[in-house]
Amino acid sequence: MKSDSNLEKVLAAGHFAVTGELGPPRGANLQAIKDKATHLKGMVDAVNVTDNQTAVVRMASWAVSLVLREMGMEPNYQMVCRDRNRLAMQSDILGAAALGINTMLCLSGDHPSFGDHPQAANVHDIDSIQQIQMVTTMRDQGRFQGGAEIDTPPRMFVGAAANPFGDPFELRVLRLGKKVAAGADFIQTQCIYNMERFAEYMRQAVDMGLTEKTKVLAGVTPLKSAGMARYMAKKVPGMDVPDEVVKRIADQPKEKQAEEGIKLLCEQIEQLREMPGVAGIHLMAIEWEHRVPEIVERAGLLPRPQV
Amino acid sequence: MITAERKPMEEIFRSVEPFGKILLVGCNECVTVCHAGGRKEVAMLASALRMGRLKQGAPLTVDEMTLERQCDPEYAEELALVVDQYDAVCSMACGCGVQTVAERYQGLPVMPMVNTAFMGSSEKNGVWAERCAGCGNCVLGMTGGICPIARCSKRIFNGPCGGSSKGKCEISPDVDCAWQLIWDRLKQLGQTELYSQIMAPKDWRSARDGGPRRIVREDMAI
Amino acid sequence: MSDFEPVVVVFACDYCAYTAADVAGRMNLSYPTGVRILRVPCTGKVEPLYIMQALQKGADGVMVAGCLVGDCHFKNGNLRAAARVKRVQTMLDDIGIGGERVAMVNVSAGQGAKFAEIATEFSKKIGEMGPNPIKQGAKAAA
Amino acid sequence: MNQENSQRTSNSVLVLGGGIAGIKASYDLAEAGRQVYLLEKKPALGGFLPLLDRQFPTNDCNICYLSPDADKAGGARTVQAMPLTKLVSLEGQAGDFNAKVLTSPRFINVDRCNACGACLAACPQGAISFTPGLDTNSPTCLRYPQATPQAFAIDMSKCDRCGECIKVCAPEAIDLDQKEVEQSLEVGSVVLASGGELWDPAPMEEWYGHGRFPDVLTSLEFEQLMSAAGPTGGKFQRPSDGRHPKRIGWIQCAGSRTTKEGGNSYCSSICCMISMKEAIWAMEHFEKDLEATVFFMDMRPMGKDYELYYQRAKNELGVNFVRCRPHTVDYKEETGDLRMSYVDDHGSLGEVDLDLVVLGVGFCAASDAQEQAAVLGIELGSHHFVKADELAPVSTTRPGVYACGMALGPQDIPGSLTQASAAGCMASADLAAPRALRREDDLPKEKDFSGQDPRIGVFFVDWGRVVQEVVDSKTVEEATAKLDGVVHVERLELSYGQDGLAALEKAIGEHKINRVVVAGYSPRTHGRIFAEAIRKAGLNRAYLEMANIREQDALVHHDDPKAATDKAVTLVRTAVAGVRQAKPTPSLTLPFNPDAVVVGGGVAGMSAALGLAGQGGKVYLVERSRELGGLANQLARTLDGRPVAPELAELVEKVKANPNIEILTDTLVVDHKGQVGSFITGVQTGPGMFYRQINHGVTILATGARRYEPTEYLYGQDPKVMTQLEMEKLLASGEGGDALDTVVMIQCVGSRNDDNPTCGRICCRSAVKNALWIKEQKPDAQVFVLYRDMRMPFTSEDAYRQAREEGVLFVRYSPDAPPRVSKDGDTMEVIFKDHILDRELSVEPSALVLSVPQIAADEDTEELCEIFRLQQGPGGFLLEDHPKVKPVDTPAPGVFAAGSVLAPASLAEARTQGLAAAGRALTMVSQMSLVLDTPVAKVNGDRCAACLICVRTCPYGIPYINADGYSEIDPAQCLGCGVCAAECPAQAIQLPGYEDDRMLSRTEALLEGVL
Repeated sequence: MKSDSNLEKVLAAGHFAVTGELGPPRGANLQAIKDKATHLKGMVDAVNVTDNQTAVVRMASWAVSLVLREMGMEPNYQMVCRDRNRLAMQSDILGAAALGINTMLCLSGDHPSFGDHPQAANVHDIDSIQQIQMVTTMRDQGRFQGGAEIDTPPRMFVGAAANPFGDPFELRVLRLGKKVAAGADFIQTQCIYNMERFAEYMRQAVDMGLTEKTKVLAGVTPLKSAGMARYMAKKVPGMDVPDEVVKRIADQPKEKQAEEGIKLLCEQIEQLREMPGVAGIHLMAIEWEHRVPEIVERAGLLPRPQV
Repeated sequence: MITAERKPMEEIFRSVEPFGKILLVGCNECVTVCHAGGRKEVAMLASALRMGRLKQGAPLTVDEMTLERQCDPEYAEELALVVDQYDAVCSMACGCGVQTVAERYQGLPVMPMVNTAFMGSSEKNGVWAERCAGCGNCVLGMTGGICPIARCSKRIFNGPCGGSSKGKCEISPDVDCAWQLIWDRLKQLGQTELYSQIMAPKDWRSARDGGPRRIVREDMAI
Repeated sequence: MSDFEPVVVVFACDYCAYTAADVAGRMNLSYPTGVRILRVPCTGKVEPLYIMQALQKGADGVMVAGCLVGDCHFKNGNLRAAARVKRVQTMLDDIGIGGERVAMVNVSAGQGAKFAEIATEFSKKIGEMGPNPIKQGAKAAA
Repeated sequence: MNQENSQRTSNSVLVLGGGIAGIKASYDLAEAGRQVYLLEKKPALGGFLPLLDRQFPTNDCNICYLSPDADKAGGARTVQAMPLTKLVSLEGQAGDFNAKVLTSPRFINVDRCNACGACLAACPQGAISFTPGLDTNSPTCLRYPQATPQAFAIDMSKCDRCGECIKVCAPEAIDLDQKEVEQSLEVGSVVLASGGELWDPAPMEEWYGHGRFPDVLTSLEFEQLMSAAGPTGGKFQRPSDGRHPKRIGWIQCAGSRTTKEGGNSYCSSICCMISMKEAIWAMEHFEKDLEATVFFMDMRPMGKDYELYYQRAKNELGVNFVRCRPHTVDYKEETGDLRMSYVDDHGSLGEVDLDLVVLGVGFCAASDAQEQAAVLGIELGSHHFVKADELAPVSTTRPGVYACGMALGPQDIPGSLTQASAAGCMASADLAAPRALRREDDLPKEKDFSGQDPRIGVFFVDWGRVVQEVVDSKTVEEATAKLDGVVHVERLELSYGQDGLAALEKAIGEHKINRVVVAGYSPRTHGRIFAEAIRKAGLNRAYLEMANIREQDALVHHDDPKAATDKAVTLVRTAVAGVRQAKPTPSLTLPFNPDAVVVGGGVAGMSAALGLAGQGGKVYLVERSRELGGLANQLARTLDGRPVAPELAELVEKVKANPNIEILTDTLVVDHKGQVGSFITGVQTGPGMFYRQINHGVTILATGARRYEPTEYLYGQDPKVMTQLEMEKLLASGEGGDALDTVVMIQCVGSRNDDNPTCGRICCRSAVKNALWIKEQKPDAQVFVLYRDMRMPFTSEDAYRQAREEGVLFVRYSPDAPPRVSKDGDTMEVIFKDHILDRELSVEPSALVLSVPQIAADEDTEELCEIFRLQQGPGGFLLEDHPKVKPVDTPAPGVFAAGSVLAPASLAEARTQGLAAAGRALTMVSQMSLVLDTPVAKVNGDRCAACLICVRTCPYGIPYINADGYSEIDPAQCLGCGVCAAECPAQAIQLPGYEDDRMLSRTEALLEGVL
């Protein structure tokens, strides 16, 4: 084992992993975190804690991760390259590791122009692939990025994100390969609605032997309404929502659309479990944490394994 | 070339408010080429200043002059004969020119009239775009001749990020995704193998992060 | 303001607008006497500076008059002129003179009546806007 | 060149007709140093063009292209425009004619009339109104705003001599007692360009209702309805009730292609394009949702790339096209609609309600054509048009008399202009060798005023009553005298007649004047005259500035004399301020090599070479193959059945025998450099490909096209399948035999499709020609022609009718269901759909003939374009300078083009274009030197930042960064628009006359006292 990560253990034991997601509050409100987290407890193997998501200031992801840790859950500590240079990144990683955070996710981060501080300097000292390399070097070789030795290296289970539908499409698997080569232990993907295209992506990844070196968790998000489906289809860059998916939700009366969304999601999970190379799912139920137990239950993913 | 844009008129009026007579100085190099501070722009701004101040009932005398290159002290020297007559020098050169003039005429306020923008090239008449960040360590040979630092919004060395959509950057559909361009060019060059190598973290010392930079040619600087 | 007679400088291109102004004369039409025409080979020759200088020297309004869109004798000089007029308008707004004191208009060589009509309308509009504000300032300063 | 004439001593040409063709011929000839008498029956030059609002394909208003020509033709020293004048007799022979001409009284003195329009307003008949367009014949009439000469005329038949006009005429120009004047002119040749007439729909009122229903208009009337200068002032209203039309129908072939009484049997060739243009213009500018429908039998967009215009109208712009035979137009009282009935493609009756009906009327010969022919002693051909033939397309039956434009048959503008240049070229050949034209020779040397202070003379011209009534001359003159630099103020009482100009010249000398302001007329109309006058007095032409106190002051401010007087002072002050800073524009003199290179030895190239030979220098005729003749070598006969070979051989012989032509066969052009007047062209010649350079002044490109090699319909796989050319060869051999039993011809093979969207233009005529020939050889042969539109212009329509009468079956197919050809063993079967029977027919042909187009010789033309820096247009053909007004010029000065390198061309077209290109080239080669004195942009190299902005913004791509690293603008090419100067961020470019400091001075003077 590279770390004490629960996620690493679940995956190593060959279970179909389930991860969830929690967005930190825009304030110093501890209770809000705990309320949200309660819904996820026992339902998922690890919970992603976002880092100033969409470039909007929120409570530090390491702090929220620590709260989850104390609640007996496994946080997946997200860190973006946008806000910190390599000094800050490494010191935060050391602190997080020392306080029992075992799993982290390396990301580029959304551009500040999307967020609430578009005036902010855009750091990007290193990029996400260099970040993966930096953390795995710290862990495996006990060295900082600058070359100096580390007294007690951080034992992190290191993940990375992948968008199977971004452009150019032909680079998507190649870039996944670069992340794997950089040392990513697991991959969480962007939300998937176009199952056919994702299957093609996975087929290529399997052919290249990438799934032997890393574990791919397929990202899924329930569609709460036809409006949300349309928004995702049209407005979110790099998102592929096929017309028939939008139609399927939109064809339902308004009050039944959410139910249809969950039904669709369960069918997707069913397919993903059968898909070669898929090691689990990453369930992003944004502002719908309270429905997670129901979804996980209906998808037949309970109980979560104790390893 | 270095590109620049004239400052907003409101800011310009504020900056010349204390003065009654100014020398407006253009530069016949980059800012001429990018239509920000050549003879014609000097004449335009001079006219606008005269009119604006006359309207306020506080006439401003504006004399015009354009130097060959404001960032060379010898050219800046050309102002020496006349500069005493003025309350201030207003420069339409880039930041380099403004500083060269300010350095030479220590006792006189030297006000910038343009915002220096970036190093770029002209895409077509009237359109300039950033091309170089002056990072001090060129990687264009690895990236198909397209700079990931100057042209990727996140200056990613191993791109594209997940925000690349239909060849455009996530920040705006008007901005090309640099990594799409790099990839297209690498394919054209038959150099896709360059992409599979992970590019190492950049040593930013050669850029501004290493402190102000100078180039000294010992053989010339005698 | 009723006794205010605005002075409008017209930069008129040789091929169309200047000829249209001649035709207006030959048709015995009339427009305000404050309309004063300067001839240019093409409105593509009208520099933003010319417009600024006219206003700086006291014109209350400036009209750049070229050929109909698509009919410029020199291909697209009138389109360039229109774009420059926009730029000058922005600058005039910025310095408090008012961008609306400048206009780009298009007439063909035979449209004498249209020229007279445009010149009259524009002059009327400037009349309603009042004198070039630098005149007031110049008085105050003097 | 048609006859060996020893009496080539005359330098004068008589041109009959002041429409565009006549103007073009005159202007070309004048530029080539010839004296021209330009006769026009009407009071002003112009013809039809000024009545058209817009011209396709650019849908531009091209009047500004014409009016400078008309202006120049009217004003050039060597063109004497003679309005209201007709030819009475023509004696003598080519090279030595005596022409008697009769000028009718205008009753208005042109030298005095200033076209103010006062007479028009005063004429009490009430019928007098100046509505350009629909009403072109009011008693006093200026036919269009930019008319040349700029003077009214009085129609005595409508005048009752009340004298009101005399009272109001300030310049005292009206003279009701003017008499007609007869003159005798010695000329060497005659160009007949007297035009045609619009067909009058009156005889067919019964069907079309024109004349009965006010909302049935002819195409020209509709054009005027849309014109901003027209009767409705550009408002889109139908005549009867002012209703805004939403449904307009164009009826094609109104009075054309008909054997009905009162109609014409031929095709008028240009009406399809006129209607389409009108429909598009109406949709784009008046009514987006206009239901525009064109009712037609065959659409015949016949000119270069017109097919593309048609496709765009149909597929992109939504013009409806209904193939039918229009029947009658009726009026429905209750709705006010016009109801049009027609018989459609399937033979059934259709009806449609419309707001407005436009008749696509044709053109016919002038009503006095026979009378004129008798005077000229020439024969007329069919339908009273001038008789000409395939290989002598602009010659008449009388040597020395040539024809062009609608006198020869309905023509579009480029066709007319091409013929005009060709006729000009032919007419010139009957004259004495052109004498070198050096306009500066007879002028005194320009005085050098450098270092001298301005001494400005201000001349008030024609303080006529119109001006004097408004402007107080004394005030203006006194104020002027006080201006800085003004040394002399004088009143020139006599208009701009010769006496006035002499006084001006005298004053310049006496008062040592070095700058001149002329106050009075517009520089637009009189600038050139006064510029020449001061030049005669030894001043550079740039030392003149005009104050327009007539059109832009007195005439528009007649109700406010005080303000008008003040404004006159201001305008003169402004002109003085401007002229004070005037700098001389040096005229640039470039030596001109009169030799020419003609590339391509086909009909077009040979025609061009012959046109030039003997009129300039030497002609080098470069042909890549071993033989002259080009594509015409493959033709056996013409549509009217005459053999081609003998006439072609005669042409080749003439070329070979001409001592001024050097023929270079087996020769390729490999490089080309220099500029007009001093080109150097490199060729490789002979079997050894020996390289040599030719120095010459002009170039004509006539490299031709190639034939499309079909891949369709089993061509090359079955000997029964052949092209029209191969059929022609078979017919010529007389050994057609059984192959002629059942012949099926398929049109539009390799054209009007996705790969080649252009129309082959001449393949329909080839098919009809061969069909008739087959019937001639074997009257019982069955001949089917499967076509999409039969495009048979002018009298070829008669051949088409003849073919139908002789039993040739024409069956239309639509491109989505083309004929199918299959083969089983030796049996071949063609299956096609008959639209009228509405069923499929099957024929077993003994020969299957494919009508394939001439297509651009793609690689060759591409290479040619690269060498000569020219562009290719749609389909790969060479792009001309302007498709409408410069059809044989290219954008490169001194380089002309002719024949099928421009577009598929018939023999007559190739011959005409070759001569036209020669005619255009003659305007240059007759000059020993090229003198340029128009203001052109000048670069100050010290200031230039080499920013490329001028390079990018010049509309003609003329500036470049030279070896010294700054912008350079070739004065021989610059047209002086000033865009580069306006854009130059370093103020390094100045346009003489409009320099920054001069513009500022004018602005200051114009606004003096305002602030």
